[in-house]
Amino acid sequence: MQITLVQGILLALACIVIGVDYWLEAFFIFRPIIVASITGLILGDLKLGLVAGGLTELAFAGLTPAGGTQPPNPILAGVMTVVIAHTTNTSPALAIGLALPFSILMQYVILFFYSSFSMFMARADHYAENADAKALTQLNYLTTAIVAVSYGVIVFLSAYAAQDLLKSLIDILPIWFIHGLEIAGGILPAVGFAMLLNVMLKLQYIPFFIVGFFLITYLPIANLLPVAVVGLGLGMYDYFFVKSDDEKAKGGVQNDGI
Amino acid sequence: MQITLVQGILLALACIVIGVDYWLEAFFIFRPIIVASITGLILGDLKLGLVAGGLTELAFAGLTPAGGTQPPNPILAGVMTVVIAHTTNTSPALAIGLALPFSILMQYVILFFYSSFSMFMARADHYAENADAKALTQLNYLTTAIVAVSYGVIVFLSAYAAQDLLKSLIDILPIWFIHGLEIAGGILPAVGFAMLLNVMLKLQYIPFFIVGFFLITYLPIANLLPVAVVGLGLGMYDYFFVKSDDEKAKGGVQNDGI
Amino acid sequence: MQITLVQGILLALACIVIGVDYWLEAFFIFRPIIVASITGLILGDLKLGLVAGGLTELAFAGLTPAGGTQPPNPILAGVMTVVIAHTTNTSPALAIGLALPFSILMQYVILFFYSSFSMFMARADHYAENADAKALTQLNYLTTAIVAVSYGVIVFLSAYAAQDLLKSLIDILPIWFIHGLEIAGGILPAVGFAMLLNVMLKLQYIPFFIVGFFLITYLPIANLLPVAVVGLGLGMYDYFFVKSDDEKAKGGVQNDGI
Amino acid sequence: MTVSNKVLTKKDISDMAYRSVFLQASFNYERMQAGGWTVAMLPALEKIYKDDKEGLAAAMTDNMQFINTHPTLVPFLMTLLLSLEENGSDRTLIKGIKVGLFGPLAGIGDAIFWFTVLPIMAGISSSFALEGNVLGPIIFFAVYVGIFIMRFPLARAGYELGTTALDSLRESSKKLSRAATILGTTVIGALAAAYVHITLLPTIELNDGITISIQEAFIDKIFPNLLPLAYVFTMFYFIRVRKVSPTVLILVTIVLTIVLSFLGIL
Amino acid sequence: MTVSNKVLTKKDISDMAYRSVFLQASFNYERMQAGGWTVAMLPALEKIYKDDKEGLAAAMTDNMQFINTHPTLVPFLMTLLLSLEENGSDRTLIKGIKVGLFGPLAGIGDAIFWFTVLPIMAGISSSFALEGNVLGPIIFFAVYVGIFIMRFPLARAGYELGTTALDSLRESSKKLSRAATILGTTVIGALAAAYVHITLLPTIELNDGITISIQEAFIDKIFPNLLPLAYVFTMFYFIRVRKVSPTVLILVTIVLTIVLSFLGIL
Amino acid sequence: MTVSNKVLTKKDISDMAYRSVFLQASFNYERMQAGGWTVAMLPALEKIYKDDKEGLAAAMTDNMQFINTHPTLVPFLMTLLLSLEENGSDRTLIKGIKVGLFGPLAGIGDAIFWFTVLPIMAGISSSFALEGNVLGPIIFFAVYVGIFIMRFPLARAGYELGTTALDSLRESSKKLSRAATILGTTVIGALAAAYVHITLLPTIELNDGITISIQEAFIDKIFPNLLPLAYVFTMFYFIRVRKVSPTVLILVTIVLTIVLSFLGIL
Ligand SMILES: OC[C@H]1O[C@H](O)[C@@H](O)[C@@H](O)[C@@H]1O
Ligand SMILES: OC[C@H]1O[C@H](O)[C@@H](O)[C@@H](O)[C@@H]1O
Ligand SMILES: OC[C@H]1O[C@H](O)[C@@H](O)[C@@H](O)[C@@H]1O
Repeated sequence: MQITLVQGILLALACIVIGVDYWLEAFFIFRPIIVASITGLILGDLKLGLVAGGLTELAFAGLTPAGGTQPPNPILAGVMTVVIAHTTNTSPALAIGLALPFSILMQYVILFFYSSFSMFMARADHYAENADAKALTQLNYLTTAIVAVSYGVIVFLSAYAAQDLLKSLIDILPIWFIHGLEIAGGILPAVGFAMLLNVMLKLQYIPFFIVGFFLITYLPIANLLPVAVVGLGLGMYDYFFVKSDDEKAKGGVQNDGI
Repeated sequence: MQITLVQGILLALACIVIGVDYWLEAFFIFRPIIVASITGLILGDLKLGLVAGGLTELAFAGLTPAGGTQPPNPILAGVMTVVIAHTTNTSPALAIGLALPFSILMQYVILFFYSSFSMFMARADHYAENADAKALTQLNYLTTAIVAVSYGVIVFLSAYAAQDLLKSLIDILPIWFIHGLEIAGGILPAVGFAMLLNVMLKLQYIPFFIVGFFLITYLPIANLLPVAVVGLGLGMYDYFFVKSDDEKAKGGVQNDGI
Repeated sequence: MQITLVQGILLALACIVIGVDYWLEAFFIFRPIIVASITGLILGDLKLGLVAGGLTELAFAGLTPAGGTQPPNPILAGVMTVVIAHTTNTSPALAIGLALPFSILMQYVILFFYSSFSMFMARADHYAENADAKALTQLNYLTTAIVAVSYGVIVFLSAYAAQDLLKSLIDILPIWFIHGLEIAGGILPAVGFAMLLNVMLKLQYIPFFIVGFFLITYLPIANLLPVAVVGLGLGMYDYFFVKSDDEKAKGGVQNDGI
Repeated sequence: MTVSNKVLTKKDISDMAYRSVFLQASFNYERMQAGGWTVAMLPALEKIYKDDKEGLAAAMTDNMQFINTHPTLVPFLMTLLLSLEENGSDRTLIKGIKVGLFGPLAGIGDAIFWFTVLPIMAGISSSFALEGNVLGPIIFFAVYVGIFIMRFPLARAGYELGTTALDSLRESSKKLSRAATILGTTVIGALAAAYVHITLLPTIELNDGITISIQEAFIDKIFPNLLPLAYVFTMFYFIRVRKVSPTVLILVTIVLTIVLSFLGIL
Repeated sequence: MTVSNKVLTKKDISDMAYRSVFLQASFNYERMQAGGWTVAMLPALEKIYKDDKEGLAAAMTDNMQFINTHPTLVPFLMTLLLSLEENGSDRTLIKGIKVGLFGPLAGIGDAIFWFTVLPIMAGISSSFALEGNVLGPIIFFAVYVGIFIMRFPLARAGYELGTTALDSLRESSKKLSRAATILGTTVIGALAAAYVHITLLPTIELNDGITISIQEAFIDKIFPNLLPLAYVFTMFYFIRVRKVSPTVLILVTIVLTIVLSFLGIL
Repeated sequence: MTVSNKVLTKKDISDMAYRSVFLQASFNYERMQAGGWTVAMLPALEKIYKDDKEGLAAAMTDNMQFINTHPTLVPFLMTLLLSLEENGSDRTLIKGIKVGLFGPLAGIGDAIFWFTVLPIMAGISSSFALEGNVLGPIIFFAVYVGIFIMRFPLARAGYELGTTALDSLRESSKKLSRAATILGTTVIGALAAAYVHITLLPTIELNDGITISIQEAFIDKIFPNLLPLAYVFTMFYFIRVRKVSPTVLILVTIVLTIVLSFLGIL
């Protein structure tokens, strides 16, 4: 199916709001589960949006911007998975893989902003020295607006303008490629989790990783909430019963009290 | 079926002994599992006594007098569950609910003793100052005898004298009420466990609560013994490996040795 | 089936090598899983060797020479289980029990060496005082050679020379005896594990024993690797988070820092 | 003080195990177990103080002070203090040790016997009794006879420890008490999951005619035993924070259940 | 310094919760959140420093220093510092506290919100969404609205704590941060097992015509979820040790999967 | 002392890994591994002491002292001491370090290799072998070749560590030893449950004609694997407390099993 001009504009407008939400990390409507549902709504196929949202959300599990890193963009992933599935009539599982280039493109745009906005800092310092509150505030509006506009433009181009190109591209994809992409969806979260580990993991926390891994592997636990309860218990135990002394954490060679 | 005068007297006598056992917490024959079985034996229906004892014991799990609190009385619960099921031909599960008023009545009698026996303490002090060993001993016999007699009287009245009244009462109970009572039996232990928690739970022990809860929820464990083994293991670990320093327990802000 | 002279000699030669490996604890080809397989190969029935090796390995689990103790000899157990099953056409499970006397015989031979080789130590001291490197080295070759030769002789006698005797012995064994022996195979490892515990267990490590025991008892874990992962996690936790202070380990009555 | 050393025989110590059963004979909210405690101690005290009436009076007065500890473990404390009395220890020391130890002993005993042994035995013996098997009450009784018999070695242990390991006792009783609390809390967590049964009946009808159970499709998916857990902690909240009497909560629970069952929710 | 005490009203503090949303408005690699942070603080700072332009300039300059912390928790830090500004605390102290706390707060917040809450909510809401149930995104959104609302009590807590418990805060923020890391790591361990799916297809044909699956006969026997675990740690190795960009790893993973699937291995 | 610095080449250190295999060549109850240990060290010692015959004699005499440690880990200790010899360290220091480390190394090695790796490999390889699959012994052998090869990096590590981190080594070897014991004990707990099989055959006939199995109705209900656990600890009791020889226990177990099986109990 085609995406109409109105739908294209609606998607762009929605993504301006959602893009700002991602930029500020406020209400988390930037996660694929929400983005895809909204996209589905706009394209008149909510059910597709929901299913695509669920799949994309899982494939993007662990891909977070924590620590100032930038993962492939969840908004473009959410929008384009639905758009591609809708326009080319492919399964959402496959569409995730095909939406990825857009997601990575937007990731690099944000990374470009992260770098180039540094330029504004000298000016911001200047305003601060002069206690010029208004100018400083406007500077922040400006940066946010730049982000907002770029989301609008890129989403409009990707979802509306590029659709015919996309269709002809997908027509020539062989079956085995499609099947491979679907399987990739189940493996991709590994990268996200490796990123999380990269932020969190020191050697001494491996025991807790093992606990979580075993709970899911060997118990009939249907979701992660019970694991979080156990993790909370372990954290509480650590807080109340275990020494926090820095020497201890490093391996406790020194004796305390000395 | 009717309860004969002889049976009424036997029940009263048995409960005098059992009541003293509860008062002194000696042999734990006051728990419903024993009381109900003995009642069944006296009424000539041991099987009913056993089943009622099992059900009542579970419903009263956690209802303990630890710390000087008084829960609904387990003896009256055990006796009256069997008596009601026997005389009115209702199921034991239902009879537990109907026996509860008697159990609560006796609870208040004991609470009354707990309060009023305080009066004897001035006299006891007096005996102590005069090293009057004999008088002090007799005072303790007296209080125990008061408790014993009241068990005898109340059990006789409840089980023998009130039986016709009870029967006519139960005849007018609607089905939904009965069904509700049966379900209540499965929820009631929650109150007992909340009482246990009230005695034991500080924030820092929640991790261990979680362990016990998860063991039963997710493993095919048929009874609590294996959980107690795990609890023992955790306790031993704490004893041997974890610092007992008071500062630590509070959250360990201070460094030790300073 | 008969064991030919050539096979007997091959077995003896193989066990000279394997015996030295056991004496030096180098490549662990002395474990029944290897010994029995090699024996099977020599007797032309590899499949029997494999199955017997698997069974004997499990029955000998935990029977280790750690700490200088000597368990029933794993080499003779491996060889003779296959030999007996092969020559008398009995099941390997039964043959384990019948091979045990040979295994125990060899155990005592080694124990004899452990004691009698002490005699050489005075001479070794003498060489050391004179810095006579060569003599000391040759002394060690000698002891090793004694061990090697005795393996060769004992295996040849047990496997080749004694086979007719063995056959007639097994012919007269009653069924119930055979069945009992088979069941014993499943209980025997208990002795080995008790030996391991004897080396390792102090009161304070019981919690970890409980963990391992529960993992296998209640979770669908098919082998011990996952348990070792958990044990590793627990060990790491201990290493990184728990005080190693000696006072602590003993039960922590003293306050530290004082 | 005219206190003679070592007047208590082995039999006197065993007798303490019996007499410890008096502990709660005059239980009341002012002194709790003080009356029964003193009566249990009397014969031994009389033997120690013989003709020293003043000494006995002082000892009895001290013993009549507030005390509340665990009955099964109390022989240990009784003979420990007796060994101090026998050695003519200072009254203040004796009092101090009594006051310092009865609390931890109560904690240890309650955690082990009330919160762990009792529910375990309740569970095991009930599962027999519910099948009409008389083994249920028999096993239960046998275990508690065994527990009663523990009073004898405890009495001996207290007497022997008395004069020696006093300092380490306080520290290790604290540690033991924490360990026992850990044991007890673990069991209570299991109790909440094992013995409280709440199942929601309502179902939702989907457009396509399939009905799904709220209990199975939502609650069990997120967290089995969530409702029992929630209810236990609701009750806990009312007891701990709102100071509502458990008896009231029992009645409220029954009424609530009947209403919800009438409405088809439970 | 002409700083007046207690100029901030309750409303000013609530407003901080709203304004904290600016935090990342000019995020960049040089100062990270410094620009948005300062803008969020501005109205309160202006109120505190009123006509003291120099004071305000000094405060603004300090605020423009590098900062990177967790957005949801930031109101706590903002009002904590405001209470110090209001009390005319030494600039060095204020800076020191800011620098000392933003890191631990980031650790705590990331562990709780990014690494624990998000995957849990992703899992629960996806399981609904995959059935076409609109509850999925609705639940997800509702939880995050709830999390946003947490900013208000956090703002209040920071302001109240400000002047009192400063010393204990550093120590306990370290402890909290470790506890949060433990929580997060536990969840990540579960994530690896729950959300990464790798199954080998090849089978081995035995002599007797029976075929056995390598996945079931070998891998699942030794350790279920072994392959997901191994792949997560392979990725981890490339990110941590070889410093490969995650985006490259994503592309490599896709290409590899397609090839292996083409070869009949996956 | 005429000891020259740095005479050992990389090859000398690798050779130690090979020669370490001599360790138990003259094992006996008086000196345990002393003889083989010394022989393994000889070439390196000769190189270090060259013409200093007295020095060599002193070193050899020291080396002939009692030692008992874990063979797989011993190269680490050997080269560590060699690096001290090479640096002309004091003989008392060298002896002290040897005596201080061989025990912990034995503990660590036994826990890891005898108590953890061996039963795991036994389990995995047996499960293949029992199906007649030759992979069983092959995997087993491959792993132990790998373990043997570990001697080389261990030899290198010992030599490099030698001169540097001596103090931290003692402390951390204690900690490592405890961690290894924890690992080992966990595995032994699992072993008891996994490899000991005791099932009671008797059944009870109820009045109504139904027969129930004692194993299923009682033992498995209370605690699965209770009998294996009990038997392991009975054996443990006889070994530890009654000092009965394991060989006797093996024979008793066999006789007992045959009798009980004859009686229809097992
Ligand atoms: O890691 C701290 C912090 O880093 C970045 O600023 C953002 O990704 C935040 O979400 C995160 O909390
Ligand atoms: O809590 C201490 C103590 O309190 C009361 O006296 C009784 O319920 C005892 O059973 C209990 O042990
Ligand atoms: O226990 C230390 C040590 O003792 C003996 O020498 C051998 O059994 C070794 O395998 C073991 O490592």
